[in-house]
Formats: sequence, C-alpha cells, structure tokens
Amino acid sequence: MSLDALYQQIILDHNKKRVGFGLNAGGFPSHQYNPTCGDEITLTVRLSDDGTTISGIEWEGKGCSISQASASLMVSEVVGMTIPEFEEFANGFREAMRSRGQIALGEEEFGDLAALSGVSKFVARVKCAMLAWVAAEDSLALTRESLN
Amino acid sequence: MSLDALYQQIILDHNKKRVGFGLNAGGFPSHQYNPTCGDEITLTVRLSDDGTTISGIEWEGKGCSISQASASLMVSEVVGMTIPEFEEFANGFREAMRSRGQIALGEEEFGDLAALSGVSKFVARVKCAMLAWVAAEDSLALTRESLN
Amino acid sequence: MFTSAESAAIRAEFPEIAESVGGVPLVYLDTAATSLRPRVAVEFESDFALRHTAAVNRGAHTLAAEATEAFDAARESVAGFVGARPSNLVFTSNATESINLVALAIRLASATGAGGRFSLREGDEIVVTEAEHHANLIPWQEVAHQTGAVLRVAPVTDDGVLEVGAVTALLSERTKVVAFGAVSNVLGIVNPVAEVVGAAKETGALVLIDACQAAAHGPIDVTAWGADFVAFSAHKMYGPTAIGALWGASATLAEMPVVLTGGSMITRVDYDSSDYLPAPAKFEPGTPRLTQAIGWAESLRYIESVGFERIAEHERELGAHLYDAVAAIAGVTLLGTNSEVDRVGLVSFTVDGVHPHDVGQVLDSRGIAARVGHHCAQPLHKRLGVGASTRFSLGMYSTLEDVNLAAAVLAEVRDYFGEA
Amino acid sequence: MFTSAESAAIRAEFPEIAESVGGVPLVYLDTAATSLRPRVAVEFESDFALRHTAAVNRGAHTLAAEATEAFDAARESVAGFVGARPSNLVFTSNATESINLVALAIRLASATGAGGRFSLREGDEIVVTEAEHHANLIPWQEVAHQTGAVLRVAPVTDDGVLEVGAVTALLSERTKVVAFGAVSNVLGIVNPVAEVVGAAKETGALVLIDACQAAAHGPIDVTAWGADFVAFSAHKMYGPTAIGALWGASATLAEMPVVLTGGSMITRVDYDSSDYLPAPAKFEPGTPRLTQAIGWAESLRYIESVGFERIAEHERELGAHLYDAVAAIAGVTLLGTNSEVDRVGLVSFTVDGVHPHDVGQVLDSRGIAARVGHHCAQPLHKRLGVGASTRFSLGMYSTLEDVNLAAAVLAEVRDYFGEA
Ligand SMILES: Cc1ncc(COP(=O)(O)O)c(C=O)c1O
Ligand SMILES: Cc1ncc(COP(=O)(O)O)c(C=O)c1O
Repeated sequence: MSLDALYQQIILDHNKKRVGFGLNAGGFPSHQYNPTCGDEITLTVRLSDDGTTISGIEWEGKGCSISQASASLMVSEVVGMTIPEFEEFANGFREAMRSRGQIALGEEEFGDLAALSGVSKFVARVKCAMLAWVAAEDSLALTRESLN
Repeated sequence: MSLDALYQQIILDHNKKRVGFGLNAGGFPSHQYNPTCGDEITLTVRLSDDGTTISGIEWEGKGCSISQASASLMVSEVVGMTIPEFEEFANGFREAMRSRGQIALGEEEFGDLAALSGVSKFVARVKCAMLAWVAAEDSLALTRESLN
Repeated sequence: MFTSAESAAIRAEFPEIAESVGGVPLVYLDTAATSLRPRVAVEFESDFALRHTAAVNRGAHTLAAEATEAFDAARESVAGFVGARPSNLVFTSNATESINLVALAIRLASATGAGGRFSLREGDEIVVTEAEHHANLIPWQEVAHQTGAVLRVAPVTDDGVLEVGAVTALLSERTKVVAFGAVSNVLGIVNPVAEVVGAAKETGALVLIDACQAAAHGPIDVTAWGADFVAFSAHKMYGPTAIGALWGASATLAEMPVVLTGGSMITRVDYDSSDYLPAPAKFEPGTPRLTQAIGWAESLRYIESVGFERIAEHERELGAHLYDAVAAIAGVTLLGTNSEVDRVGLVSFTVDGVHPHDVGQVLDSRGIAARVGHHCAQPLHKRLGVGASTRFSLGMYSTLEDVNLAAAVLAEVRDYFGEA
Repeated sequence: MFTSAESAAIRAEFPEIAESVGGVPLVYLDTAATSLRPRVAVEFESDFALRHTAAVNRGAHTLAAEATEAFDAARESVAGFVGARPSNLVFTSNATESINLVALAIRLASATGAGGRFSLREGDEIVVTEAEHHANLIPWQEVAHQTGAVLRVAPVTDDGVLEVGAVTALLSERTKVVAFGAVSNVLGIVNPVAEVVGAAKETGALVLIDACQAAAHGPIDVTAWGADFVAFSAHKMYGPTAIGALWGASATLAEMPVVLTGGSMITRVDYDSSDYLPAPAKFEPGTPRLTQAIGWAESLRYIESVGFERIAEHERELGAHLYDAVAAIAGVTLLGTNSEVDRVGLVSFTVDGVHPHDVGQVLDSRGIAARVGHHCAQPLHKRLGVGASTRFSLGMYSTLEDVNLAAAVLAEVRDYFGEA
C-alpha cells in the first residue's frame, strides 16, 4: 500500500506541532499504554465550570507519528464540544478507523482529522491512532464520576 | 502381519500352563509393571546354596498371552543355569526381541522359547515378552546384593 | 445415518481411511483417542505455514499483521464452534494442559494464600468422579497433596452411570473445586452435566468440565453449562495435535492468577514486577500455536460443512448398532451396561479368558485399529473390576461395514485362543 | 557466503520468499522472531498428518505403534541435532513454556519445601542479566515474588556486552538459580556461555540457558555447556509453531518435580496417589505434539542437508555486512555497538527523530519485513536508554541483495519524515 496514503502532510506536521502537549497538575489524567510498541500517553480532559463542555485537553507521551498526530489533531478539533457531541464524534472516528478502508472521515465533519482516514487500511496502526481517544474517553469518564 | 507368526501353539499352551506360577514367601521378589496396559508380574529367582546356579523361579502376575508365555517358557528353559549362563542367555533373548524380525531365536540354543521369535516383528509387544525377564534380572541383582 | 454416497464423500476427504494395514484395508475405530484428519484442513494449514508464516502479535509489517488477523479469526471460529466468545478461549497444548492450567493456578495461589477462590487450604474439598480420565484426576491429586485439601470421589453405579445424587451427596461449603467429564472416554456414557454443574455452583466451588469426548461428537454450548471452565483438545475434533483450549467464564478468568509468563502477555515489564494483559493473552505467553489454530479452525469449518448435527446423529445411530452388536457376542462383556442412558459411539469391553492386548492383536491383523489398555482411566477399570479393556470408538467417517466387520472379527477371538 | 546458485536453491525451498507484499517482493528480515518454513518439512508433516495419524504411546494397533516409533525417532533427531540424548529432551510448546516448566517446578517445590535444589526460600537469590527476553525474566520474577528469593540482575555494559565478571560478582552460596540467554535477541551478541555456566555451577545453583537465538544460527552442543537446562523453540529453527524443547541434565531431570500431570506419564494411578514415569515422559502428559515433532525433525534434516556449519558461516558473513551497512547510515544508532564481540546476523537500531513504528512502515512499504517494538526486552531497551527499536535479522535464505535493499531504504527514512 502506498505510504503516502498513510502519512499525509498534515500528519507529519502534527507529529511535530503536537497541539495540547504539556500536562498541568490536577484533573483526572488517564494513562494509556500500547504493549506491542511501548508507546504511552497521559491525557487530561478539562470541562467547563458547568461540566457540559470540553474546555481543554492536555497530554504528554511518546509514540509514533500516527499516535502523536492523532492526539494533536483531536485536541485541535474537539475542544469546545459538549460531552454528547464529543461522544458521537469519537464513535464516528473509531468506526472509521476500524472500517479497513471502508469508511473515510469526511472533511466537513472531521476537519483535519480526515487526514487520518488512510490509517484504517493499515490494521496494525489503528491502535496507534486510537491511543489518545481511549485516554480522552477514560479521563472524561473519571471526571464525570467525580462530579456525582 | 500374519497372526500365526506371533501366536505359535507353544505360546498359546504356555499362556495356560504357566510354569512356575505361584509365589512362596522369602527371597527377593521383583515387581515389574507395564504402564501402557497395566500388566504386572512379581517374580523371585532362587539360587542354589553356593549362590552360583538358578535353582528355581516363581512368579505371579497378570497379562497378555505373550507376557505369560514368556514367563512360563523362561522358567522351563533357564532353571539350572549358572548366573553367567543366564545372563548371556537373557542378553541373547533381548537382542532377538529388539531385532525387528532380524534375529530369530535358534531352537538349539533357546528350545521352546524359539516360538517367541515372531514377537520381534510386533514392536508394540516386545515389552510384553520382556516383562518377566526384566523381573528375573532385577530379582537376581537383589539376591546377589544381599549375599555381599 | 449417512447414506453410502454421503459416507463415501466424507471418507474421500480422509486419506488415511484408504490406507491399508499389513495388506488389509484399515478400519479405524480409535477416534476417541485421536481422530483422523480431513485433507482440506491439513492442506489449508500447510499452505498457511508455507506462505503466511510470520510473528503473531509482535510485528507491524504486513505479513505479521496478516498472521495476527488470521490467528485472531481462528480463535473466533473455534470459540464460536463451542458457543463462546473469543476472549474467553485460551489456547493450550491439549486438554491435559487446559486442566493443569487451572490446577496450577490453584497450587500457585494456595502457596501464597492470596488467590480468592483459587486459594485452597487444609480441610477444603475437591470433588471428582470415579470415571475420570487421568488428566482430570492426577492434577487434583497434586493439588490435594500440596494444599492439604481432601480429594473426594463421587462413585458411579456398577453399570458405570454417574447419578447426580452421587455428586450432590459430596457437596458442602467445604467444596472448592468440582471437576468431572461430560462424557466418559471408557463408557461413552453422557453425564448429566447441567444438573451437576447447577448443584456444584451453589457451593461457590470452581467447576471444571472435561469436554474432551463431548466436544467431538455433537454441538456443545460451553456457556449454557454454566461452569467456570471447560477443557477440550483439537486432535479429538479432526484438528491438529499440539493445540487444545480452556474456556473460562469472564469473571473466573479475570480472577485466575497467571501461570505461565513471558512475552506477548504483558504491558509493562520492570525488574521487580510486570503488568499483565487480560485473558486470553494473560494465559498465552510466547509465540502462539499459529498454524495449529488455523488448522483447527479449518477442521471445524469442514465439520460444519458436513453438518455437525447430522454427524452427531450418524454417530448416535451407528453407536447404538455397535453397542448391540458387541453386546450380542458370547463371552464379551461390555463396561457400562445401562441401556437407558445417553451415550456416544464408543464401547469398551472385555473378552473372557483373552487379554485385551491379544484381542487387539487379532483385530489388528484384520486391519481394525482399536484401543487396548486402561485408556488413561485405571481407577475406573479397578472400580469395574477389570484391569484393562478393548475399546471401539466411532468418527464421522465410520460406517456400518466397519462396525459389522469389527463385531465379526471380535466374535472369532475366543476361538483363536482356545477359549470358546 | 552462499553462491548465488546456492542461495537460489535454498530460496526455492521456501515458498514464502517468493511472495509479494503490497505489490513488491518480500524481503524477510524477521527470522529472529520466527523463521520461514522449508517446503520439504511442511509437506512431510502434512503427509504424516493425513496418512499416519494415530495415538502415540497408547495404542497397540499397527498405526499407533508406527506413530509411536515415528515420534520417538523425531525426538532422537531433534536431540541429536543439539548434541543430546533423547531421554534428556522434553518437548514443550515453545521456549517460553520450557523456561516456565523449570520456574514452576521451583514454585511448586518451594510451596511444600520438599524439592531439594528446586526448593527456594527467603534470602535465596536468582541471577539473570539485563539482556534477557521477557520469557527468561518474568517467570523468575514470579518465583521471587512467591518464595521471597531476591532477583539479581547482572548488568551489561553501555554497548550491550555481558562480561563474565558481571555475573560472577553476583554469585554466592545464596545463588540458587542462574538463568541467561546464550545470544541476545536484541543485540545479536553471543554471550560467553561456557564461562558463565562454569562459574555458576560452582555455587551449586540450577543453571538455565535460553538458547532460542543460539540454536537457530549454528550448531550447539547442549551437553558441552554443562548447564542444568537449555531451552529453545522449533519455530526459530525453520520448524513448526507449537513445539519447543527443554533439555535437562539427567540428574537434574530426575530430581525435578513433575509440573503438568495426566495420562501417558504414569505407571500406577490410585485415588490417593500415582507413580510417574522417568523423563521425558514425566514432563509430557497428554497427547503429544506428534506431527509437530515430525515436522521439526524434518526441518532439521533439511538444515543438515544444506550444512549447518555452512549456514552459520553464511549468516555470520552476511551479518557482518548488515552491521556495517546499518552502522554507516547517518542518523541511525545501533544498539550494542561493540565490534569486538561475536554476534549472529541481527541488528537493532533507532533512527533519530523517527519512531520505530514509522520506520517499520516505510520498510514495509518496500516489502521489507522487519520487527519494531521492544522485542520482548523492555528492560534492556530501558537500560540502553531507548523505548523501542527496529530490528533486522537474517536466516539461511537471506542474501546480500536483501541487506543492501534494507540499508538503502533505511537511509531514506529520515528524509521522508523531514528529519534529514
Ligand atoms: C532470546 C529469546 N528467548 C525466548 C524467546 C521466546 O521464544 P518463544 O516465543 O518461542 O517461546 C525468544 C523469542 O521470542 C527469544 O528470542
Ligand atoms: C475424557 C478425556 N479427558 C482428557 C483427555 C486428555 O486429552 P489430551 O490427551 O488431548 O490432553 C482425553 C483423551 O485422551 C479424554 O478422553
């Protein structure tokens, strides 16, 4: 398969830009680990004061360009979403990633994340792309639990 | 392979006759066991007063016709031998049994035991034929140890 | 039963059936020991080995990713075949290792005392039955020796039947493990699995079913039984040697301590400790049984293409005929003589005055491959008052001609040895 | 090195070599993970499965007797290949299980305290090295956790070399187990096995050698090493998955307690206790890995037909070329950089600014199958200050063209990711 189908320029850029990189104390960080390669991420989702909206995401970690770009792009696209919006968005992203090239991420809905569409054809890399998302869902769940 | 090559009439007879069957107390019995079929034998070798000659062999046990006939025929043929004679005889018997049909037991040397020649072609049955012999060698070793 | 045309088509798929033994055609009546192999599955496996070999779970290159997918798909097939989800199915070397995995987890947990339900101690009880295969007896004996737990043995009746009451009578709050076979490999009798499991679960005990003989002769649903563990082997299901499975309930597998450790079952490894993946990876360290899983799944696909229900029906009818034919021979005594109970196509018997080895030899001289000995069930033989027996067992490729020939030759055995 | 004609003949025997990956020809550089399979061995195994399947060690009928003989002969071949007697060679599922068998014997013996040299307790010490595969680390960690023994880790130098003194410095009368790899699967460095064993044996410790990588790349003599145990896997020696071996010294195997129990390893079974056969049967309960043993032996016969010394020489020369070619690439850093030491045809490396997964992806797009990750050696990667690496490893079918292409593509990687 063509390498360029996987590594679009946006991905290579975000692998360096890493939007949201750098963790502050507090909140409910989630640590996720990919045992096959040893990649890891620690990520904290911040909510607005009323607890309805994602106000920020911070993360640190190391990993391949796909995992780093996916985290960076996620932060670029999802901050400002309400929790249900994010959940739907994350489900859509996951579905596309798992589709083995059947479902592309539409640019209209997913913005620059559409650049990750190619990942779904590289089954071994889907986990890389999902690492930050699993961490975000987990941190969100921990945060909401704390509000109850 | 022809069944009659294995089961000569002498074997079928000795399977019933069982020369030496019946154990008396004393001596140094050896118990041998064949784990694949659960057959077993307990056998005692008696030596002459001067400890040089096999004066008798007694045994009990259950097993297939080959194991029973081999015990019975052994008793018929080896009582009266000196220990070195028996050892050479047993080695010759073992060698023939393991020969996969290459070495026949000569009637001149082995008498009625020659009827067991066919066993060596039935690899799975060699252990059956050897059971009493292993017990005899073991009992003999135990007996001689006690004399030292 | 299968029509002759159906049987012929099935037999054509098993090349060994067409072999001859010492110049006479083979009649394979030893399927309960190990089943013959369908060509389609063996060839699929060898083609995979030759063209798709790669490291599973460890590589990112295309071949490795494809091998991993194929391996996962094979696990899904095998799990689906017995009504399970893939995450509950641990691959092992054979059913013996499956049972040992549980017994070892118990021994390891008991050594430190920190293993919840897996931790046994003096005064605890383990319940098995008189009809167990050595594989489902000795591991428990070793657990008992180490922990001081008591091994209690549920009796079978004189005709070999395991009654539910025989097990329930032994159950109490001291019962920590109940392990028994779904189908006896000596008697062919189908045990009342669900009832025994139901009673055993009430004590809170870990319940393990040895499904070696059950899994090969008709559809089973491991979840419906309600046990904690179910063990079975590929080589009795027309699959390869060197692979078997331990099915475990989700909560039980989560609670179960690791036994074998190494690569591919970890997340983080430091010198002082390591973190483990969830089941099934937790129990499968090292390079997995790749081609064997592929081959097993393909064997099961072949079974399904014929129709497992139809195979079960064929074997049941042929088995009834076998039972009757052997029972009718003078001087032949069946083990397990209750005609009321459900059974698979398998009979064990003794021949008056003729040792099983000698019986087997006569059968073998006519091409009939039967099993002789204690069939890894010495205690059951002792219980039934015999040292060893001869066993005929059927597979999907068995025919009425096989059964009739076996019965005819068996009827001549006593005569040959001068016993008739 | 092999001539082109010799290489072509060898490659023709490995059908996978001729496969293409995403439209480009495969360049298989992942032999250290699992080796490709020679056609002659796979076909021999599948023919055996199709025509000679029968129960080993359990049947008296002709097929069963023949299968038993074939199985015994296969054990003899594998044992002979590594300089051992068959009675000292226990078949297992893989090297991981081989090592675990010893570790479990120790844990079981320690639980009751009645296991001679196998019984460990608080204050005892287990010595491993920083370069171990997880398979030779985690089992010892678990032994330590259970028994209270201390795990001591012999350091490697900054360039990955294990010096004899690093191990001997840790030895004392408290040392009860010394376990280490003959060849590192990350560094390719050949360790001073005999010297380490010699020193370790003086303490009376049980000594285990993980020979996974050593056994595949040149003749070994397990008895000459003088250890108690040697572990290795068939799938790294051009053999099938699902089979490996544990070689044990006679006295050690006799002393070692049983771990897995069941059929085919017993003489007498009663409800309260059982008697066990001597090794290797003692450690191989249940239906054995029949066709896999046959297939493994046949793979080794193929290796011998080519000449194992010649293969070793080929890989050594090609490996030196690989080492130099990779070391020469700007921005690429080798792990294990001492050029004085003996090594097998294997290099691991990092690429500045590019994650191994991304390196692997670029290689894969050009058909090059390399391994990326921690290669089941997280602690060694940490020790060398990296999280993961990319590995090229050679087999008998590898060529200079393979190595040159891999180096050429590797040289382009940084550029692709804008790092050059
Ligand atoms: C040095 C070393 N030890 C142990 C192992 C484990 O071998 P297996 O996966 O065959 O059990 C490997 C291979 O992965 C290895 O390279
Ligand atoms: C009832 C039963 N349990 C356990 C086993 C052991 O199976 P395996 O040898 O495949 O481990 C067998 C077969 O021998 C069996 O019939």
